[in-house]
Formats: sequence, structure tokens, C-alpha cells
Amino acid sequence: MKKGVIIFALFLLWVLLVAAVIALPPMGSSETPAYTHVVPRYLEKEVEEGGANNIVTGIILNYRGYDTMGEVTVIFTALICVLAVLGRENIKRHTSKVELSSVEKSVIVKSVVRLLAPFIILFALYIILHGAESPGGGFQGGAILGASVIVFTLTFGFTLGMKKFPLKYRTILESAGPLSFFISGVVALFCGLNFLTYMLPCINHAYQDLVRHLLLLIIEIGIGIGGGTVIGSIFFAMEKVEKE
Amino acid sequence: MLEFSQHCPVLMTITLLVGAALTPIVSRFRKKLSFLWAMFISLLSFFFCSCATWRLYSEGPISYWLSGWEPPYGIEVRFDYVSTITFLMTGLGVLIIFYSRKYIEHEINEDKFSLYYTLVLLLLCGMVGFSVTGDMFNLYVFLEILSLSGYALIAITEEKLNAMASFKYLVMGAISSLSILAGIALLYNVTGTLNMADMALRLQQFPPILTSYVALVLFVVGFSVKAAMFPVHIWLPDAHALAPSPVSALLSGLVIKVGIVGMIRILYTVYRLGGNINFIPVTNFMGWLAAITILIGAFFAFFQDDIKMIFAYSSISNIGYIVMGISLVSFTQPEKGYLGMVGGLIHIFNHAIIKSTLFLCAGALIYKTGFRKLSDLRGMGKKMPITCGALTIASISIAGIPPTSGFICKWYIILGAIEFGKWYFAAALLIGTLLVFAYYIKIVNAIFFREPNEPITKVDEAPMSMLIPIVLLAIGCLVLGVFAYLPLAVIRPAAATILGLPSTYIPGG
Amino acid sequence: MLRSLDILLLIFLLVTAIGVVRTKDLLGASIIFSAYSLIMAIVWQQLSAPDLALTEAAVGAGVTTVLFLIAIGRTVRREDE
Amino acid sequence: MSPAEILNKLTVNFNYVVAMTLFIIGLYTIISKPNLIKKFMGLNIMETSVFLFVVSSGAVMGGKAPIVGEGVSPGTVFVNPIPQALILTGIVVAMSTTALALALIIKLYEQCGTLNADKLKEIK
Amino acid sequence: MIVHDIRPLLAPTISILCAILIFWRGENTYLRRIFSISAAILKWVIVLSMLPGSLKGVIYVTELIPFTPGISFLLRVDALGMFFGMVSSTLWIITTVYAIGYMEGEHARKRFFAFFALCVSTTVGLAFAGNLFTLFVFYEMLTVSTYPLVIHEETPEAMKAGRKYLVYTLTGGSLILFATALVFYQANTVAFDQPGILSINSGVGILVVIFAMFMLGFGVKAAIMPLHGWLPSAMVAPTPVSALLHAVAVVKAGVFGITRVVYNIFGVSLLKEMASKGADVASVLMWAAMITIVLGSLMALMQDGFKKRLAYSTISQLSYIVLGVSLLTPDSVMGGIVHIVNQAFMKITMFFVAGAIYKKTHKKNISEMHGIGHKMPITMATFTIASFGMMGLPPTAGFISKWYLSLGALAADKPIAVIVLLLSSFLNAIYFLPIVYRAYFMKPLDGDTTMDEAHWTFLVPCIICALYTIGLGLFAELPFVPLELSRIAVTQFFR
Repeated sequence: MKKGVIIFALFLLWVLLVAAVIALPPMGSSETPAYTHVVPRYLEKEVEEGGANNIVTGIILNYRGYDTMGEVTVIFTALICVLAVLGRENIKRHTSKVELSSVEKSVIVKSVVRLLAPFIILFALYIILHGAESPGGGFQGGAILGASVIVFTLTFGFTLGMKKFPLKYRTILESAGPLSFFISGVVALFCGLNFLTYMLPCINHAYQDLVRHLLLLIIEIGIGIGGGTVIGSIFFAMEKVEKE
Repeated sequence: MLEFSQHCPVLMTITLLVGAALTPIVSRFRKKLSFLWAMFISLLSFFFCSCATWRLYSEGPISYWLSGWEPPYGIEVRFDYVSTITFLMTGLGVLIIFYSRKYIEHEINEDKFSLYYTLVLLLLCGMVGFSVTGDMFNLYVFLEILSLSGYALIAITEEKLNAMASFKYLVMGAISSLSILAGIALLYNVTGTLNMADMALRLQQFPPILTSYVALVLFVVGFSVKAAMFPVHIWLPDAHALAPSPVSALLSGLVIKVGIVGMIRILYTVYRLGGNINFIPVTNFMGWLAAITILIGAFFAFFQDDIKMIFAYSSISNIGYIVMGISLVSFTQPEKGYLGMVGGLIHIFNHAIIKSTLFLCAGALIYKTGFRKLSDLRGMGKKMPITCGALTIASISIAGIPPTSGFICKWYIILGAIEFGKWYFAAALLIGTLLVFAYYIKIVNAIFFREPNEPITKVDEAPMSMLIPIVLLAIGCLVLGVFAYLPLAVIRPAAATILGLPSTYIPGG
Repeated sequence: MLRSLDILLLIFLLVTAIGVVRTKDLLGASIIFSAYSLIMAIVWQQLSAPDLALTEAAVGAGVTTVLFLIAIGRTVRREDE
Repeated sequence: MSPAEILNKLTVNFNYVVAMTLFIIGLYTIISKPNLIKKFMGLNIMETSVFLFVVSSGAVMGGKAPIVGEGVSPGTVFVNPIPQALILTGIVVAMSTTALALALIIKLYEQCGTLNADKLKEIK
Repeated sequence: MIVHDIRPLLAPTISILCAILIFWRGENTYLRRIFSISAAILKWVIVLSMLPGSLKGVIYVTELIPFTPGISFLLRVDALGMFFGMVSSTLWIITTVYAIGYMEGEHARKRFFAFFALCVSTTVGLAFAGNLFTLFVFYEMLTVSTYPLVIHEETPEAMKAGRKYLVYTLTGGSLILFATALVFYQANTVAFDQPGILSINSGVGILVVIFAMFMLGFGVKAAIMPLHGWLPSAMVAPTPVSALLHAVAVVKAGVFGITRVVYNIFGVSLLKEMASKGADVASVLMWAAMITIVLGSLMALMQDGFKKRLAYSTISQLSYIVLGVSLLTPDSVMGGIVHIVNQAFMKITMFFVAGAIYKKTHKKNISEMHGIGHKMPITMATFTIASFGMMGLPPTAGFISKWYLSLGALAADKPIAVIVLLLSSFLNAIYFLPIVYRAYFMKPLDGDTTMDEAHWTFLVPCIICALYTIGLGLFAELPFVPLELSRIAVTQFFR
């Protein structure tokens, strides 16, 4: 009975939502309000104004940089939230369930991971640094970095993971995302420009483009390192169990 | 000064954001530093907010283009009259952080202190950012920051039921965020822009289609969950009652108001009165829901014995007042909705102050006695006269007895309801306030006029760091009521501009 | 615009989503969820959104799934417990 | 609108319809499944469904990925980049919510010993 | 003539200051007494200093702070306000003296005296309120600040009475608020400076609704039947509270509100116009008042508890005033207004007597009061005078009010009102005289007839009030007496 009511209500909602979306212009049309209003300027001028060949990167770092700053803060918030709920891991007090069960990892897995680890990290760095030219950027690279931390720790054991990625560095690196944004953004204030402006007319014209690249690079690296560390730290916080 | 004050709307958000990011690093040096740091950051942000408010009332609304891109190409931060709520947020934030110093020793593990301050700063950052932004998607991002930190702050203690309350809040909050995101997506496809002002313009240009209406419904549903309207209020009582008291004060005082601010932005900035989408059926429906919310909240509060649970239910009831106030509008005659709007907006401010007082007082009682049931708190009035006195003032205030601050909204909303001939709304409001008073008098009776179950020993007045915020807020309850023209001077332009009237509008004049 | 591959992927998406819902074993469900995310990544690649495809593959299929797995490892595996 | 028109619209906007269906599937999971982890999988499905809708709405017939490079001729049609930028943020937000939710679930399980919402209601 | 002056504000402020001082340093008995008495006298002097002006028709105004466009917190002392303010500030001195004696050895005296001061402050504020809004603000404050006094004993019975009191008065308050909002919406002002601000153009229906809401709202405190339920149960409060608040401040606040509404919000001409259109709301009020007079008296007859009987008598007597107001003739209103002060003095004497007897002998019921006149002759003598006043025998003050009320009733061509007044006098005699008889002419149960008079703090207030009761009857037409002031008030209404 109750289930029937739920399904019926959801069906009504479905009809409403579908009616709402099919009232939109047909998919793939280039005459839609969305495609004709703001987008043309981005498509035409982004490379010149934003300084990135990847228009999406240009938008997230430049036109909508404030959003991305918020987004970076969301990841940071997620970490703080997880820590607030579960607490930080402590190398003296904590271990993982897997370690407790003392199942030996196969040698093949260990060697493969050992072999691949440098390449994964290299790949992540490539994605971070080339965000402006190709698909990818800080987040994607950061996620891969974080994943590599997880894979490493799962393979070589929780305790070793905690030793290799010590808390005192992670505490600082976790904040890298918001801080890099702040550092890059606040420079403009000293030139009398609005926050997050990267093109600074108050410095020598020849260096303007370079400075902009530098600032964007700081942000990309900050997001990447910060995001990766956050994912790693979340993993540590969730995986840990008390010794005894 | 003028040059500098223009940056303030964004600086106050950034300060909180960067301050939060630095808190864990700062606390690595000295554990105690995190409190001082949080105090410093919140004061700095309050200072920036004051500058921005000062500029707003001398120069008019501030439109700040992030990265220098003009809207709709870049993100616009807009400090308008509605954004004055940030003044309240940062100010209350300072007091609550100050209050927390002693209090959290009682409920939170010591190694989580710095996390607590980080989360409070993030929560403030989310609220401030949310209230000043002029961009729809930016609104969503800040909404997420504040929601996430809100969920975590409830579960930061080791109590058994907290994680469950937090999870309930999280599930409903996540669905509501998603509903808002879906609304943004639909509206983006209708208008092709994310800037609110531009969206409003573009909505007028195209003939209205079903999608716009569905988006509106999604927005209203989403923000109703955040504001804890009936029937999606069910997450609120547990979450607000179980959270540490300063957090309850923040959540009840400010976070649920964010839902209201969101509704105001959507309805009156984006969809706009007098545009080509008539949303009056929606506001009418909201008005009815608000009436039910008032009664339901007041009714359930009546059966609670847990002091914080009473406050939590009364928050639901008070959200009803606010929503009722802002839903009393007319599509074609904007000036008709003025009175109700003033009533709703003023209660956003007053309720924040009153409810914070109440929760902080409850916190002081819990801190000193460890009890939270009314029956255990009997006779505390003699032991903690200042705390209980403040609690009484706030109770009278929230019952809307003149000349305290809770009365003003009652007066305006009743006038607004009469303006629309909806006397039954006024009746619901009055019945609601009577019920409210009935259970607040229960509290006052218990702490002042009943004999304690067993003689109280070893209980004395709360420490100074708790008393100062409590007393300041209690004075606020009185002063904002007696000198009501002060907050009203701030609110009137807000109400007028929301309705599309000139900011100097005076009814009948 | 619509090609047969796209339609196939979308239908796959629906099937995996229902699979996630119907699987009683949470471990299995999270693996199916991972597959769902990967299909979503392919769909986005087809829609000319390589940035998103990369992100979804790394975050949705990778990190989120790992988080689910950790949570399941720390708690229960059967849905009704 | 005639039924034929509706059918036409449904097929043209098939992505949208799938997205909304996924939305409902996710919502159904949240409402009807008692297991908290399952609820959260439902929420993730809902989130991705909204993302799918947004990304689809940015697609343009014959559009290329919005990357300007050496191999791209000046007259190329690009897809709408804004939805992609937004959803990038959206995915990260979704991951953050999931992380917090799972942390809560772990804590809840440690405290209460069950993840069944019906059983959790009885504890108190 | 309108004079801007700080004194209307000063009068309530002094009591508030006094309350704050008592909260601050009230543990000390002597300081507390000094604060209470000096504030009472100071305030009385301030109010008195405005009396000569008021008698000349001067209106003192203090505009405090704006609230909304068209409404501000406004204190405005016209003749009626002066009248009520004078009554309450005079009685405050007497009651304070009495309360100091009565409360000796009771618990929580600090709280008691602080809220006592707060109450009087709000009563004077209410008297001086310059518009309906300010009146409402003070009205609600009065409700709240009397609550701790009503439940002073903290017994379950007292708590129950307190709850009942709040339910009744706050519900009434809500109705008043609603009606005030309606008035503001209709007339765009709520000031008391005109004899009537509403006009018939608003429509008879809405006017009737407004009138009904006001009467139901203020009627609660004025204890018009069937809204009187709280008053008898609130008698559990200590006697000075019953005396000052339930014979003077609270109940008179209701009556005062009714007077304001009838003459300053509606106005005589509008009510008559409404009557001619078939909505004779004033007559309805008159009938309610007459029924209350008779029923109240009958119920008083059935009470054995001394204070309970006094309470029902209050209910009955209050409706004299309402009756006078509702008759809409100059003489009747004058009778009604002057009865505010007459009834106050007479009833307060009776309460003081009841309190003195209770403190001395711990007797609460009339059936136990055999021969009490032998023990406490002076006390009972004052009671006798007061009951003659209640019956309206000349030359007491009660006669004056009844005389003018009857004149007014005849002028309004409502002879039935005269009959009701006479019937009420008769009933008053039936329920007061047996007490006197029992006190003087029956032997005490224990046979002990040695004189054992109450303490002077009890006696002096009783004697002063009793003297007043006779004095006003004898010297009714002298200048500087209440009658003169009420006459000026009436001329302000019938401009």
C-alpha cells in the first residue's frame, strides 16, 4: 500500500519533470538561449582573455574562478567534516582492518604497484600541469594523485602509508587549494583591480602574460596537490581502526 | 576608504574562507591559538561587513565583478539591501565563537577543537558567500559549503544520537541541494545565463514555458527543506536539539534563514513581481504551508520536556512567521506586499538574535548542570540569575510580547494579512504566538517558580566568556524591540527593493 | 545527434542504475555503481566533454567507489543488516 | 501538442528523459531502501542524473570538445563549455557529500551496530 | 492646549528604575523599603504636578520614538489619563506601605517588590498612553509583569491560577492586537487625540467586528461575564497584590481600555450612527454590563471565602463603569469614570481588611469571622464604611457614582439601567451586611473578645481609604476632587 503510493507519487513527479525537459528546445540545437547568449564570447575570446587553450579550464579558472575557489573549499570542507566526525588517524593508536587480519598481499600486486607508482604520479602531474592545453586540470590530477595514495597504502599496509605520507606535511598541504587561490587572487588587489584578476596592467607589459600563466599554474598545482592530499587524508580517516 | 570599501563584500567571504583553511595549520603551533585565530578572523570579517554595510547605506548597492569580468560573463557579487543579513551573520558569529571557548570543553573532544573552529568559520563563510552572491551557480557552491559544515558540526560530539540526526539532515539536505541544482540547470537552459539579474531580464524576453514553472517549484521545495517548512521540517528538531549549543544557535539562528534568503532571491530577484511568470499560486500555497508550520511547530513544542527540543520546534514555528510574511505579496500591486515583507524580513533578524540567546542560555545551563530536561532544571533561576534572566527576556521576546523585538514582526504581518483580507493568517499567527508563550512560560516557571527535585549544590553562574554574549544578545532582544525604528530603517529599503519599489518607499506616502 | 551507440549507452545506464538498486549485496552494488560511473564517463565523452569524462572516471568510478568499499568494509555487506 | 509531437520530442530529447528517469530511480532508492549505504548510492545516482541532464543540454549537433589547439580549424563548432565547467564543480561537490555521508555511516555503525533505517528508528 | 513635557515619561520611568534598583540591591530590606517608598512618593509628586494643568484642560505630551510611519510610542496625558494615573500612583503609596507590613517574613520579597514596581510603572504608562498602540504595549507588559505576582505563593493552586490568568489575558491581548491592526488599516492612525477616528465609511460589518474584538479583548481584564473566570482564581495571590492589581490596576486597565475605545476610537457619534443602521453595539455592551452586575452580585452571595466574595463583588462593580461608558451620555460617563476611583478606594479598603484579618487570625472564610469586630474594631469599622460605599448609601463616595450613573441612564432613556443599579445596591447589602453583622453582633467561636488590633502598617492604609470614601461623598463638588477631573474628561469626549 505504502509502496504503491510512493511509486505513484514518483511517477507523477517523473511525468512533471519529463514534461519540463521536453518543453526545452530540442537537444543538440545551436539556436538555444543557452548557446546564443553568453557562450559565443567564451568561444571567441577565451583564448585571448583567459589564456588557456582548453576553454573549460579558462572558464573554471578565470571567468568563473570564484566558483572554483568555492569548490576547492568544498573539498577542504569535506575533509574537515570527515575528520570532525571520525577523528584524525594517529600512527601510534591506529591501524586498519586489513592489517589486523594479517592477510599477506601477493608479491605480484606489490611489484606491479611499485613499478607503476612513478608513472601514475607522473601522469597525474602531467594532467595537472597541462590543464590549460588539454583535457584535465587540477581536480582530475588531484583525484589520480589521491587514488595513487590509496593504492599505495592498500598494497603496502596502513602503517607504512601513514609513515610515507606523514601527518605534519598533509596538514599543511590539505589547505593548498584555497590558499593558492587566495595568493593568486589577492595580488590583483595591490594593483587596484578586483579579486582574482590575473591580467595585471600594473606590471611591465612584457611580463603580463607570463605572470598570468604563473598565477594560473599556482592555482592548478594548489588544487591538484590539495585535492590529492584531501582524498588521501579522507581515506586514512575512514580506513583507520583502533589498535586493540 | 571608498575605494577600499568596494572590495569588502568579497573580502569578508574570502577572509573567512582563508581563515578556515589556515586554522588547522595555525593550531599545529599551539592548540590554544585556534580560538584566538577564529576570533581574529571573524572580527576581521565583521569589520569588512560593517564597511560594506556602511557603503551600502551611503552609496547604494555594491556590484563587484570577480576577476573584472562584467556580468553575465563573470561572477558578480552583489551587496544589496537583502545582503545586510551578513552583518547579522558575522556579528553573531563573533559572539558565538567567543562563547564556544569554554563551552566546547564540555561537549567536544580536545583534539577536535581546531576542527570545530574551522567548521564554524566555513559555515559562516558559506552563509556570507551565499547571501552576497549575484550568481546562481555560485549560490549553489556556497550553499554546499554551509550545508556540509552544518552537517558535520552536529556530529562533532561523541553523543550517540548525533550521527543519526546529522545523517537525517544530510539526506534531506542533499536532496534539497540537488533539487536546487536541478532548478538552476533548468533555468539555465531557459535563459542561457547564470547571473541573477540577467536571468530575470531574459525570463521576461521569452514567452514563459513549463520548464520555468517546474524550476520554480524545484527551487521552492529545495529552499523549503533548508528552511524547515512543514512538511519537510522533520530533520530539524533532532539536529538542532542535539548539536552543541553554540552550533544550535548558529543553525537555528542563521542557517535556516539561508533558505529564506534563497527563496527571496529566487522569487523576487529572478522571477520578479510583475514579470511574465505569475508565481502567486506558489506564494499562496507557501502562505498556507506557513500557517500550518506555525501551528505544527508550536503544537509539538508543547509536548517536549527537553529544553533544546522546545527551542528547536519553536524555530519551525518562527520560520512559519517569516515565510508567511514574505509570501503575502500581490503580483500586480507590489506596494500591497510591503507590510508583510517588512514583517518577514525583520523577523529574520530578530529571530536570529532571540533564538541565539535562547540556545546559548540553554547551553550555559547544560554546561553548568549537565541537565537538559525541564524537570531537572527546576529552581536554577536562583543559582544562575543572569543566565535565567536572559532566558526569560528572550522567552518573552519570542512570544511577541511588546516592547520586545519579537513583537514587531507580529504587528507587520498582521497588518499585511489584513491588507490582503487574509484574516485567517493573522489568526493562525496569533494562535501560534499564544501556544509559543504557553510553553515558554513552562520554562520560566520551571527555572524560577518551582522547587528543585533535589537541592542543587555546587552550581553557580556561568563563566564570563559565556555570560558576555548572552547578556549582549538579551539586551539586543530588548533594544531592538523598544527602538524598533533602528532595525526597521535597515529593513525598509530591503523590503521595498525586493518588491521592485524605490528604496525610500514609505507606504501611503 | 543521437547515434545507436549513444542510445545503447543510455539504456545501459538505466540497466546498471536498476542493478545498483536491486542488488542486495552492497559490495556488488558498489561495483555496479562503479560500472555505472564508467558508462557515464563514456556518455560524456560522446557528448564532447572530455574534461568531465576524465573527472567522472577518476572521481566517480575511482574515488567514490573506493570510499563506498571502505565504508562497506567497515560496516556491513548485506543490505538488510 | 499531439501525441506524435510528444513522441518526437521524447526521442529527440532522449538524454533528458533518461536523466529524469535516473533521477526518479535514485529518489526511489532513497525513499524505499532501508539501508543507509544504499540510500547514498541512490543519492549518487540522482546527482549524476542531474549532471547528465546538464551536460546533454550543452551538446551541439556536430560539436567538438571546446579545446582550441593546433589541429582545430577556425570555423569549428564547439559544444557549450559552461555546463561542463559547472558539472566539474558538481562532481567534486557530490564526492564531498558522499565522503561525509560515509564517514557518518561508519560512526553510526560503530555506535548503533546496524545500518537499517527501520531498526535505527527503534534505537533512542 | 498641548504642552510638550518630559513628565509623562518620567512617571513610568521612575518605577522602572525602582524595579531595576530592587533587582540589583533588593536583598537588603532597608534599601528595598527606601527604594519602594521614595519611588512611590516621587512618582506621586510628578503626577500631582501635572494635575493643575489637567484641571485647566492642558494636555501634556511626550513623543518617545517612532515605530512605523503613522505610529509612534506616544505618551499623552489628557484628563482621563490623568485621572487613572492619579488613582494608581496614589494607591501605590498606600499599598506599598501596606505591602511592607504584609510581606514581612514572606519569601522572595525582592522579586515581589520589583515586579510590584514594574506593574505600577506599566499601569501609569497605560494611563498616559497617547495612542492605541502604546496602550497595547503597556497592556501586554502589565500582563507579563503581574504574572510573577499572581503565582507568588508558588503552590500548585497558584500556578494553576497563573496559567489561567495568562491564557485569558493573552488571548484577549491577541484580539486587541488584531483589532488595533484593523483600526490602523481603516483609519491610518491610532491616536487618541480625536473623539473618534473611525468613520462609518469603513462599513458597518467591519466596525462591528473591530468593536467586538476590542470588547472581548479588554473585557477579559474588565472581567465582563463570561470572561471573568480568571479573576476569582487569581485571588490566591498575596493580599496587596489582589488589592492593588485586581481591584485597581489590572481590572481598571481593562475598563480604561474600553473607555478609550468607545470614546477615542469609535466616538459617540459613530456609535449612534451605527445604532441607527441596526448595529447597536453600545446597547449590547450595556446589556452585557447589566447582566454582569446582577450575576456577579448573585455569585458573590454564594461565596464563603472572604477574598472570593470580594472578587465577585469586583466583577459586579466593574461593570458599573462599563455600564456608564456604554450609555453614551455625559452624566453616565462621568459616573463611570468617577467610579474608577471610588470603587478603587472602597475595594482596596476591603482587601486590606481581608489581608489584615488573615495575617492576624489566619481566617480566610466568612463563616469563621464571628465577633471579629470585637478583636479588631478599627479594621472592621473601615470595612463597614467601605460596604456602605458599595451599597451606594449617601454620604459615601459610592452614592456619587450611582447618582450620576442613574442620571445618565435616564438621560439615555434606559430606565432599565436604573433598575439594575438599584437591584445591585440591594444585593450588595445582602452580601456585605451579614459580614458586618457577624463581626459585631455575634460571639467569637472561642469566646475571646480581647482587642488585638492589626499593626499600624495595616491600619493606616485602611483608615486613609475609608476616610476618602466618606470624604468624596461629602465634598463631591469641591474643586480638585476627582469629579472635577472626570467632568473635564467628559467634555473632551463630547467635543
